[in-house]
Amino acid sequence: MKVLYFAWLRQKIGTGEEQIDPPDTVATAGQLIDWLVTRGPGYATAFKDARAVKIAVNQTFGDRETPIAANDEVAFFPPVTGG
Amino acid sequence: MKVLYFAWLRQKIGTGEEQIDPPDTVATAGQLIDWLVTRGPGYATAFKDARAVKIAVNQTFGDRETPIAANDEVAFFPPVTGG
Amino acid sequence: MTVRVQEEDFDLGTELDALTQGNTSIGGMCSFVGLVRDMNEGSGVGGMVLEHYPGMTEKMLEEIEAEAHRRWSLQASLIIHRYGPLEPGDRIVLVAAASPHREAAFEACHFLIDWLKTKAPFWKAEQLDSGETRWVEARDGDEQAASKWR
Amino acid sequence: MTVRVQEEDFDLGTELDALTQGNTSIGGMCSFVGLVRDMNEGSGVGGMVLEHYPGMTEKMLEEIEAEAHRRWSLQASLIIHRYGPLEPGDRIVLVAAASPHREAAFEACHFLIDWLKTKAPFWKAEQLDSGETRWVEARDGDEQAASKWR
Repeated sequence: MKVLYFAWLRQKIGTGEEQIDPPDTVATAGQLIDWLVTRGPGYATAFKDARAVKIAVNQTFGDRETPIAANDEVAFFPPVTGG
Repeated sequence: MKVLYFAWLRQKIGTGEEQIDPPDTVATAGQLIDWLVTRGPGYATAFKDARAVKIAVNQTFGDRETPIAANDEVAFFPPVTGG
Repeated sequence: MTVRVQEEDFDLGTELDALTQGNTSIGGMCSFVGLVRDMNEGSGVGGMVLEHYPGMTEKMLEEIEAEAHRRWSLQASLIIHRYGPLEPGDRIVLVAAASPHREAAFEACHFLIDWLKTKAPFWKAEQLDSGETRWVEARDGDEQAASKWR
Repeated sequence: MTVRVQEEDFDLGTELDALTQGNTSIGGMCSFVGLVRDMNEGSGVGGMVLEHYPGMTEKMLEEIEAEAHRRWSLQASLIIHRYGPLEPGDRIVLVAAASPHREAAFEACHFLIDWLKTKAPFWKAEQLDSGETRWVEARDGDEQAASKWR
């Protein structure tokens, strides 16, 4: 599974992109977050205010309930501020 | 008094600008119209649908009640269609 | 604040770039360009002549622009309106407003063209494909659009 | 319909002229340019870096543009958004919409920037005059502006 982090999530986690292989119990984006925060303090800080984190699965906006699978591209980022 | 006509008023009257000297009883723009229509069929046609005619006195929008004096510039024209 | 009434065409990029140039308080600029269409009210239009009231035109455009600056916090604004003979595809008018914030820029720009449409002394005579010349009639929709801003 | 995401600047005149060129059904074109301001939230801003999500950005901008064409009768539209390092006064974004009628052009253009502001994956990191780098926070006003179009 390809996971992407942008803006301050990227900075707090220390990488913008990683290839991960979560356990089979991780079936939704929310479950992925819950698993990621166990991986280290950077993740814990990045996802501390979970309401501030937006989720995209395969480049489409989703939420904590959105199902994810092994070949998906999952991205986490703050609310957007372009324009 | 300088009187200006634009668009189809100009065409119906046959001139865009004239210097006139109406009688002293003509004290408002509406009275000027009433006097002008006695001057010939072009004027009568131009002012037939009086509601369609806009009035400006010294380049400021007015109406039939707007007072006019000898040195004023009075203009008559259809509703504007620029832009 | 700039108002120009001219027969010749204008260059959109030059005008809009000049409007924001060197002013780093500007966060957004909204502009509107009106162009001659080849169709109006169901008739083919081969061209038009725009008549105006020299003197009063400039005065009204300046008043409209000043009113926009009273209503919104604008860093810059521009109105250019052409007159004389025009063909389909030709630019007729450019209005633009620049502000620290985008809502003010949008509203002021929209206001400029809505008020211009009902208050600036211009008249369009269309040359129809039928050979006829037709004075464009004022649209109720333009009055309604302008009255939004009362 | 055109969407471009690029690091380099764009020429406003070239882009807007190309949008209406040769299409004499267009009666009005509305455009909006967003620029980097030297102040934000009370702090002096010396520059910024715009980060984005390559792939999703283009996809979202194309969806936003397609939605505008579903809602309004448009002859042409354009979205250009830059990324990378930018300085005060630099152009960030251009959106434009052209239609036979001016109301559609205005509304569609306004819609494009309002939706882009809440749906396109861009993030601004401001370099403050204090030396600090600050991630710009999303504004409630932008959410409200976007929700007008729901």
